[in-house]
Amino acid sequence: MHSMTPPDPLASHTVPATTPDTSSETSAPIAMFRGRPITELPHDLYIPPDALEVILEAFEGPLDLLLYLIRRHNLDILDIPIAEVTVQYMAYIDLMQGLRLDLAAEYLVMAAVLAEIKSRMLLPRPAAAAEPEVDPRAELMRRLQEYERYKEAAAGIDALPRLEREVHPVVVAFPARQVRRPEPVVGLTALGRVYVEVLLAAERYAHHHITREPLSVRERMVLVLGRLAEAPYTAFTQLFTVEEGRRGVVVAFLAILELLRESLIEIVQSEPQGPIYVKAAA
Amino acid sequence: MSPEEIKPPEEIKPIVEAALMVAGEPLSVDRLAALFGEDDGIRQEVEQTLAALREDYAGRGIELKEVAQGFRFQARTDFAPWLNRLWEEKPPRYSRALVETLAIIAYRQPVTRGDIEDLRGVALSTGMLKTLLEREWIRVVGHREVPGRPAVYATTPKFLDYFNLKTLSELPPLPEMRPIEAPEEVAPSEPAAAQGEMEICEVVGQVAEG
Amino acid sequence: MSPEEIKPPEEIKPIVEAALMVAGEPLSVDRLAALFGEDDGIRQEVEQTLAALREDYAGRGIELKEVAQGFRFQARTDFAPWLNRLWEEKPPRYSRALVETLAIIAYRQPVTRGDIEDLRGVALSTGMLKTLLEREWIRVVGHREVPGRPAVYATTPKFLDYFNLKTLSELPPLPEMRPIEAPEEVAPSEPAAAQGEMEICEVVGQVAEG
Repeated sequence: MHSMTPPDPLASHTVPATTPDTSSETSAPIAMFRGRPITELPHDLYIPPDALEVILEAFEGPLDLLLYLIRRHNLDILDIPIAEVTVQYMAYIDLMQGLRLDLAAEYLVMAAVLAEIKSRMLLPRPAAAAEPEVDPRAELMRRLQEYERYKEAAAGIDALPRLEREVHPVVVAFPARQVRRPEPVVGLTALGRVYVEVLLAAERYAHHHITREPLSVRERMVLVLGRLAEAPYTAFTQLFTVEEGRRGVVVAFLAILELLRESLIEIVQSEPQGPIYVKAAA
Repeated sequence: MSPEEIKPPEEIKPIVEAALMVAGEPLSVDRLAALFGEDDGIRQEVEQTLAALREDYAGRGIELKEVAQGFRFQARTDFAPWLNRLWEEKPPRYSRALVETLAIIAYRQPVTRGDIEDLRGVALSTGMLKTLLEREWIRVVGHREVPGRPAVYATTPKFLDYFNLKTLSELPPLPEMRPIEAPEEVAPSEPAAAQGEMEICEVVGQVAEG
Repeated sequence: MSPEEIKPPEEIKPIVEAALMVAGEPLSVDRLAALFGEDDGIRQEVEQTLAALREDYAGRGIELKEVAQGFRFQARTDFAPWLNRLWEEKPPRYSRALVETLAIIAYRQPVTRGDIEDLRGVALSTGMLKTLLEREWIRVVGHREVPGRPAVYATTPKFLDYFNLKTLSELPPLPEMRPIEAPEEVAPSEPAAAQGEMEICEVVGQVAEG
């Protein structure tokens, strides 16, 4: 696609195709359809309508179609016979519409552009104006040329060796591989800060007071629950440790009361004045 | 150049080598031979090539190994300490919601899911407690005797270990919020302690009766 | 054995070799050097090692290639006809519209969607840029300060890696634009025009009948 052979809209997909031979428009197949070669679009060969559809859909837009027409007839992109190209272009548009192809609006816009250029070129030039007038085709020719550059560049990129096609990277096994996924980290100071923020937010929005028991009580609550998990039916007195002194006993007792209040434990006394037992809420 | 064209042994070696390197899985002799067409003699050539490659790579960073499904190149296991560094990740961060949940459990334990939700004002997403349970930072220590019998969560010794604490009381003290109630002033003054004790005795009495 | 222990050049070579082969993606000199610790001299050693490895593999089935994101070993591209037999799936093909869009972004970056549409003369189908973004071949590098603030696209190193390139300058040169000359007299060759018109009318007739 780098050479001067006419770019073929069918070259890179859908239909295996060879480049249309513009010098002898008779024999070179431009496409294979169900194993049968399809030669030039016009002429007398019968083209199955669905194959034609494939061909027409292959155009990437009005510029692509125009380029195809220009190259197929060996015309100079810098000196386009507008009248001729316009007629051909309109014929293709009619064809696409006849096949009810999803015709992009840009195709119709281009038709209007071509018609306008054609009419401007037919106007007689004012003899008085000596300075050369701007060629009405200039903008279109610039766009066509620009588009053709990138169309060729795309073909160049498509031809580069690439992964999955020509380039196969080496991947050898590594049996000793260990996936070490570090656990997320949490900072200790963040914990306290975040808790206070939660409390402040809760006060602000929920309008209920958050009482803060001393942490030792809460810790003891967990301890008691742990004891009850091991021995589900524990004597009340066994939950106290005399060695902890008075403060320890108070903390333990507050913890038990709090557990009771939160329905986490039950206190059982089977007979009046009998021993009191504590068990985890069943 | 069509694949069918070449056959001589001095030609298949680099292709066999490349195939083993890019396949991403072990290749059997049959599969390697199939790369070169249907020729009967090719299996033997492939086998000779494999032997030659094994020698070529002696002392290099990778070696040719035969495993159940065929042959593969693999990195030498004694390089593992260096090679594993290729995939070392930065430790991820927990979401704000998760840290809040952990903080609430740490400072207010034992708590239910409902307690946490009340405090944060939003529902806990399902994975949150699961993540903390899997990390073994929290555990279920009981169930509250209310409808639904919700699980009650507390922190674990592993949580303390992670934060290098001996007991929960070593958690950073909370900065004073504005005083909520008057009785905050339970200073270690003896009379107050005595008072507390009194109250408790009363309560014990009530409990015993109840 | 801790990774910090060994340093001498005759030791890092097999490790660098193995690392390049197991990584599954190109490795930069920095990433390779990081395998051996923070030593300043190690970068240079790695570079020497890469040069040595390139020579070691001359004439073998694989070669050391430098692409945008670093170095990778890859099979020699002329073996592709054989190697492709390893996989049943055919390599993916990309539509002409997609490759044209990619080419415009590659050669004219940074560009907006509007720039691409102007150049191709047709609107981009909705999925096109998304496909390229998902493949990580292009990315948004900014927004143009015009009404609507359209996104501006450029290619990525991953795009270069995919197409076996180290830098954008290795892309095939963009075809030159011939200067548009002063307007010549329009000389429409009447017969040709008539012929073209005729031909197409015939086809239209056939299609209508068919």
